[in-house]
Amino acid sequence: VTRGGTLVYGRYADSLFLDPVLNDANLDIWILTNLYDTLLQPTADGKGVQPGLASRYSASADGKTFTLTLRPGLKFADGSALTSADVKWSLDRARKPDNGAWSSSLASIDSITASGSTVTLKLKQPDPTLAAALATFNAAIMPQKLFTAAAGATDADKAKAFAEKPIGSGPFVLSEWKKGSYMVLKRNPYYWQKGTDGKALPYLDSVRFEIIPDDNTRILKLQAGEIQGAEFIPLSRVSELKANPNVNMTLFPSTKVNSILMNNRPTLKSGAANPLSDVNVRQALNYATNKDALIQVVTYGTGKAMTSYMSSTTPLFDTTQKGFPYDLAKAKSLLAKSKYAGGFEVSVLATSGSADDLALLTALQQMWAAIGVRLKIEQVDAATKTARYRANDFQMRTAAWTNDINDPSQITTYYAVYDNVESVHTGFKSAEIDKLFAQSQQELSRVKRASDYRRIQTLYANAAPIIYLYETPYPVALSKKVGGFVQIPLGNNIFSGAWLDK
Amino acid sequence: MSAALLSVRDLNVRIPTPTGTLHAVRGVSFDVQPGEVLGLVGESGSGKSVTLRALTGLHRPPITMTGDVVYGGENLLSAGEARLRRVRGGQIGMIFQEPMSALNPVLTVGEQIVENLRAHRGLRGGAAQDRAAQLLDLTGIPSPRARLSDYPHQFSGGMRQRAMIAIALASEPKLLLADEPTTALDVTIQDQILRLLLQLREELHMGIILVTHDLGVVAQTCDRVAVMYGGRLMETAPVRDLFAQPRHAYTLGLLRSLPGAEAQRTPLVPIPGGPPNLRHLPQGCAFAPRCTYATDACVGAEPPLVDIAPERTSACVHAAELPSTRERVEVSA
Amino acid sequence: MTAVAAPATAPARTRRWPKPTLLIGLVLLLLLILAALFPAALAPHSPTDFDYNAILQGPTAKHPFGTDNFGRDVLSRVIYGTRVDLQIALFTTLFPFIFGTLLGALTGFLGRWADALVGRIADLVVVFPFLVLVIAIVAVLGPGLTNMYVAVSAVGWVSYWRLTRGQVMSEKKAEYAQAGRVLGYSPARILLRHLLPNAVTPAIVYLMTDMSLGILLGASLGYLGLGAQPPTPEWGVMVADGKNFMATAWWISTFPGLALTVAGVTFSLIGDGLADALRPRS
Amino acid sequence: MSNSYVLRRLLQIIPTFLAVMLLVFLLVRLLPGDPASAVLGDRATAEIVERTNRDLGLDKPLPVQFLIFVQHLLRGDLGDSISLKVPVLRLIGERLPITLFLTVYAAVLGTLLAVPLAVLAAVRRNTWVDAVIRAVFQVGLSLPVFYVALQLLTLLGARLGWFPIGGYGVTFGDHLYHLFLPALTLGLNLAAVLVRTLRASVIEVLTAEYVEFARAKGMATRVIMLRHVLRNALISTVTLLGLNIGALIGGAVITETVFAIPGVGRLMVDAIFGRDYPVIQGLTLTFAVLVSLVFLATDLLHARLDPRTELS
Amino acid sequence: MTAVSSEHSTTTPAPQDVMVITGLTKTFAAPQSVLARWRGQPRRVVQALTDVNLDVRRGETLGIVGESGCGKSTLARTLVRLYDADSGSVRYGGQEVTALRGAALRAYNRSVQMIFQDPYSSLNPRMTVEQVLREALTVHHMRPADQVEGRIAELLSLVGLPPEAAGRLPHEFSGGQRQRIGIARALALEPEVLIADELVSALDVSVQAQVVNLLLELQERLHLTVLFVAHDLRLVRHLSHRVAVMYLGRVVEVADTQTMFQAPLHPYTQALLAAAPTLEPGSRTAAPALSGELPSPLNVPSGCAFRTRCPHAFARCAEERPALLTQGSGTQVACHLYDPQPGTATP
Ligand SMILES: Nc1ncnc2c1ncn2[C@@H]1O[C@H](COP(=O)(O)OP(=O)(O)OP(=O)(O)O)[C@@H](O)[C@H]1O
Ligand SMILES: Nc1ncnc2c1ncn2[C@@H]1O[C@H](COP(=O)(O)OP(=O)(O)OP(=O)(O)O)[C@@H](O)[C@H]1O
Ligand SMILES: [Mg+2]
Ligand SMILES: [Mg+2]
Repeated sequence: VTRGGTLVYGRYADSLFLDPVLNDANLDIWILTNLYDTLLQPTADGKGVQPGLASRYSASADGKTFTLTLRPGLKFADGSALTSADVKWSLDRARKPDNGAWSSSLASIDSITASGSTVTLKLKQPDPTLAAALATFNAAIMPQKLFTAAAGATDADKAKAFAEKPIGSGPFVLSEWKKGSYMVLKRNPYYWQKGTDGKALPYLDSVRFEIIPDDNTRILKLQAGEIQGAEFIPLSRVSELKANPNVNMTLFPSTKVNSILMNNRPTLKSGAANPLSDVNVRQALNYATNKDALIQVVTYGTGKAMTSYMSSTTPLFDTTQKGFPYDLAKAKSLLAKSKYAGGFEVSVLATSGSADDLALLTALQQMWAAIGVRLKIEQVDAATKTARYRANDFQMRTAAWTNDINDPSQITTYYAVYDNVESVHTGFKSAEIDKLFAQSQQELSRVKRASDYRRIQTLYANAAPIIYLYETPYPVALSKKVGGFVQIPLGNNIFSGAWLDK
Repeated sequence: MSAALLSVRDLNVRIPTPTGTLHAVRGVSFDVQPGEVLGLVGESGSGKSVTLRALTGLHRPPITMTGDVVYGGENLLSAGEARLRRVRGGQIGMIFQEPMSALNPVLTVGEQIVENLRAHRGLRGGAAQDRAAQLLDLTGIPSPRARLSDYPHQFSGGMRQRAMIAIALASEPKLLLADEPTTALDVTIQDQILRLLLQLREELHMGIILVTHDLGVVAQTCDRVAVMYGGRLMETAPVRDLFAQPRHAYTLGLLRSLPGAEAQRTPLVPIPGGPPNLRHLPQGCAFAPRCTYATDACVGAEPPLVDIAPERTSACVHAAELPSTRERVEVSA
Repeated sequence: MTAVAAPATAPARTRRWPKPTLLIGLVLLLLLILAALFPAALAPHSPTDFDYNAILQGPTAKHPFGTDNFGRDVLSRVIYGTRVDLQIALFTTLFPFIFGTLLGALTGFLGRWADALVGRIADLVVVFPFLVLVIAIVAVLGPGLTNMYVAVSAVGWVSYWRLTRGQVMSEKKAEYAQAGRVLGYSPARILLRHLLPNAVTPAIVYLMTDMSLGILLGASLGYLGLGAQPPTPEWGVMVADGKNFMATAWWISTFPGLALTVAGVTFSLIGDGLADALRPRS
Repeated sequence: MSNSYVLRRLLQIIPTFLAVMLLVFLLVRLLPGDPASAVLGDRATAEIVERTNRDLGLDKPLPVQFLIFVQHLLRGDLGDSISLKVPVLRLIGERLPITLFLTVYAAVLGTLLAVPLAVLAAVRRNTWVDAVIRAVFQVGLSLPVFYVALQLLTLLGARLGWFPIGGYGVTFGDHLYHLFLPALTLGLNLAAVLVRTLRASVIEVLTAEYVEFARAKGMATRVIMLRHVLRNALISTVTLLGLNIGALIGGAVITETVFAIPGVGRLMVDAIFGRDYPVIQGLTLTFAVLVSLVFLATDLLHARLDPRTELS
Repeated sequence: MTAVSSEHSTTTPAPQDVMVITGLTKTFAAPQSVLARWRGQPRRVVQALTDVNLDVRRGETLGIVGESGCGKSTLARTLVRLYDADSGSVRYGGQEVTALRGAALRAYNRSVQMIFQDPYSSLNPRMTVEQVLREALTVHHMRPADQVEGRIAELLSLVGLPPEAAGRLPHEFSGGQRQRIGIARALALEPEVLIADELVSALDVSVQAQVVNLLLELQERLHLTVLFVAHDLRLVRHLSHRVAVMYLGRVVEVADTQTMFQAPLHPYTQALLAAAPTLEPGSRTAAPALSGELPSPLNVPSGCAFRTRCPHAFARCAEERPALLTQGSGTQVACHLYDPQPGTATP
């Protein structure tokens, strides 16, 4: 490895709000871990959890007490000590129910005590997801003193002030930020983790994010050597860039699943009867969907067919799931069983301006025409789409999901469990899944939990509340000089181990 | 007449247009003596302005000019552009009919005079300003120095015309070409401007070609007259002779068509028909189709402009048979 | 040496034939209209059918303009796009032209408060960022061509209003308009029968420019995802979709780009020609 | 006269400003979706969305919201961006200069390009020179901006490496260098429009009698072209330029996106898509004032160039 | 010498008067800045017509002359109601013209027609001669539909245009022919009074004579009353029975043509006649007829408007506006020189 240097990385959009607890979007989440470290960390493959600020952690036999031990001599980026008091304060802030959108991941914590380097969490009930939750961005440890010293009367005001110039314990610290234009992260000299050369990470002196919204421009800039990395390469350009000798086109495995959500309710918001309420119809559509072709056309061969509602990179993903192989005959016979043997018209909400949505839906139009289903594409802007989604005012919509936490529970509460968001607003409800899920949330045995999840995945597939499409990777183009950069399946960009050859 | 200031011989101007070439000036020849005011009269479209512009070679391609325009022993039509530029404005000044459109609306009157002084007199700065004010004063504009910084639109019509004359006179030209300088003006102002021109002619001993279609102006102002019709000269004569005894049927018709001493509210004697179409000129004399005296002799070859008396030329076959203007009272009574 | 050959001397007829520019423009327009009316007769393939075996193929005999990322025939899409783009050209300008011209004629004729009022509204429209309005309207009504027309119409009338108003104001000073009043003609007759026909020329000429602008706006909105909806083949959106393939499959965006240019040139030629042909002779 | 005119025009902006204020206030609230949903995305639950909207004061009745908005505005406070969580005024202060720089740069490039070519085309009218100039600009005018931008970027930026790809630099010199391609993109478009009118007015002026008079005065061709022809021909172009600069300020979105320039155009689009009410309102008002000022400046310039204008 | 103030003489119209104009005043507002209005500065006005008194007699040709901008056209246009007068009265056949509206106004316009100056802009360039005439005939239902065709032909021959002219557009005619079309259009309504504003000013002399002859002939045949506005004194002298001279919005002298040209009273009329070039070569007088220029109508001199250029001006001229008074010769003149009041210096 080589130490030093500045890595310039092209992002398609800038972060909005660099507070681990109060942020709203992946734009923040995916780079937060470079600024704020967590007690535990996700492993690079995204499947497990490894020590972070805490060098050790253990759960009691009844699973109701969780104990962590902090590394000695931890410091924040300004050189001040990181203490267990900071940990308690940070976790208390993160789990406060009306603080941000993510507090539920820490909902099982009843109380926190800190003494010396030990932090003890008392739980309301056993929680198999806690370790993963503590490795998630919202559980990042912040400097209590600096935060409370920030300008502003309320926590929200202080957060705004602090997030302008945040100090954390991550490998980097924000040194300059011109919103919408660029952001410079400097090496945190107090970072605890060591590199392969035995000296403290990170290797880089700094990382500079340039905001380049246009895909072509991002790629041109990389090719011209003005930047060394570019995220969100259009999948259509992947093969071209793979062939480029100066570019290291990398497809990082992700937890991203792309599907089409269907409204499962008998009538639509408009009062019209909804063919999609018939499970035969939903299955028929799934069988009529040629995933391989879609993967070719939409993802240019980079994708992988979905066989479960969760990605194959998610823990407890059931490898025996078959999904819906392309089978036109079966689709036709299923449709024949319904009231809509002759076909019907169905409308789908797409995000306007999304080339991928368009590619996907135009292809689906063709495929479903084979069973007499006429797909009407309704493009709306993202905000409208979200609003209509939330109001259950849609028949179908495109959707993608990435996990924020290394556990199947998050996607399951959204996709399969009715109570949270009506199963991603499909209106799908299965008493059995709800029961299995509740049980699995307190199940400490991994084997038992896995079997609960297998059953959930099977039940879900049978009901087919969504169209199973494909999983896609994170396409990142890097200069050949860049090494050690990873984007983990959760999406986080990890620059701590990245280096730049001279 | 070797002492002629300007001598024009067989001037032809051809204007190509999408519908065919327009032979707008056809073989025009005349002389201007120093200090003489030559009137050029004729109906609208007869080629007066085109002739005048050709004298300093102002027409640009694709318009072509042929013939000789001899000034100071040199044929201007074959002179180079640089030489012409020195003659134009320097030796031969020019003023136009519409002072409002001939003055650049966005430059002050002073700037437009100084521009000329710089190009032809090499005057700059204060000296140029002084001279410019002097010129405005000469043309009778009150408080000239203050008026230098006015724009043309701030002047009245008469003052604009004076300003234009001042510009043309800036370099004290030997010859002034005036294209209907008073047509747009009221009679009282016209009177003032014409007096000004005559006075300047005296002072600067300048020759003037005065284009007009007002025969009254001709009678009052000119020494000699050239009558144009259909791109040709019809007749030239000293002004008194012309009004006393026109020697071309067209001139006669023109004079007769004017209301004059005859009884009030009696019909006038118009020239029948309208001006000729220069694209389709009739055979022979261009005026023949409208002429009451026309005979077969008129429609053959085009009659040339010939000397018919000392200082008089005419292109009329019937020059000798025409009645005098005095007879017209009896004719119409 | 004269740069242009003099045209053969034609007999002087008062009837004026359209200049070659107008003729070429009209011929091109005719071709475009034919393509718009009978795309099926001209296009070798369906504009929407995928061919997974012929994705991103360069121009060949079978696909003279190549294929796109779905294996659709670019030539066929360009031909079918004619209908959509001519429709855009027409519908983005039709209402502004009619409304703006009539309103301009009316307020130019009436003057006073009516003119002042519309003038204020026009000011408002002009200082209001166009894009905000378009995006807002499209967001409220949903994207798609129809709503784009609504948005453009809300703004586009101002140019026509201004042009026609100015023209009517100067025309109404002309003596023939005054004569109409003295002859006891009704104001409506003077306005509609005398002033409007003489005042509408600049608006008609601008209409041609505006049509190209309309198509371009469609393309820009397509870039932002607010224009024509798939699988509708529309040139601007095709260019936008093809931009990711410019390095590897230039034909996807180049041919629709060419079509845009041809349309632009057509309208421009007609505009220039009309400006000349509609000028009253004197 | 001229001073009172300026004052009056400035006063006239006020009612326009008020109307724009009300219009944009209502318009943003007509947009489907709410800021909270837009900012929080699909994942947020109903309670969180409701809570956020309450925090933003969006649960209050519209007239109350409007009053609060106006109150804040009178204090010079445009509110905080909902998604970026910084004061709108600061955002505008940061980004507007970039857009203005780009706009002025484009106008300068466009004019520098248009004027000589238009004059050339007019002088050589109906020759092949004229035809080529007109044809080239016509093609430029027929192609979408993003296409022209990408082509310039690919050719002059990536292929030839003459100009950087995107960004806008730090120093003034940097700006000139970095913003050359985007300014050229916009400038080409502008030039295409200008060439058309300027060519026509040069042709018209060339046949004006005062040009003939200048020739009769024996002025040199250069003097005639510059002092008499161009100056008069530009008068009609100035108004057009003003109108177009107004449009440019609001229309730089696509250029800013392609060239990764953090200007207000991009901000505006993001704000609309993100239902960031305060940003949309603040920007719209800023645009309205700016465009009004540009129009005023245009009229004043027009009056300077043409002494005949009566400002009233 | 019975000097009767015109105000009194016109209250009871003489039987031969078709039109009696009393105290007609018309102003135009000059542009003014808002600030000036706030400051309460008076609006600047162009004084186009000031207290004009004139009567037009049946069957006569009344010439109206004066320098450019003196209000000739404004008077003509106010008479046909193209402009609304500020004050004063125009009586026509017992009707108050300035108060007419709607159908009554249209009926009035039918009997009082106007012909315009500019042969180029006075015809709609997009309408054929036939359309122009047909429109005038049908709008006013001058003839039943089946006779319109015949009437058009009649009108064309009346003004000396060939029948085939009907289908042509204005640009296919010469200036003189266009003026004939304008005349035909006015005659279509069979008016009693014809107001000709600079009818032949734009035409060449040889063509002028043709149109003048036409006018004379039509007047004879149709018993028209003609208001002939012009600045060509020779033409006015030839055509008019009486002449009115205007200066800066006022009528300064009205007289029989003979009287006017032989014995002009008003100093302005005298100057005007002297300045007009005669056809006698070398007859130019030594001194200019008039020096200085017309004052701005925005800023009309007090008292007598002409006093700033008048060689005879004296104190009273600046103080008091001279009234139009009838002199013994029958000439009406507005000049203190002819007003027998104490303290008057006679010329
Ligand atoms: N640039 C031109 N192109 C085409 N025809 C022209 C041009 N200049 C003049 N002509 C034509 O040449 C003829 C003579 O024009 P010219 O201007 O010399 O007439 P004129 O005697 O000065 O008339 P006026 O009294 O109206 O000024 C006219 O028929 C006119 O239409
Ligand atoms: N519509 C108008 N608005 C403002 N001022 C006007 C208008 N019409 C005429 N005037 C002004 O009124 C005065 C009289 O004008 P008018 O046209 O009646 O003069 P005129 O005697 O007909 O002159 P000319 O001989 O030039 O036709 C002039 O100063 C003129 O500028
Ligand atoms: Mg002429
Ligand atoms: Mg007049």
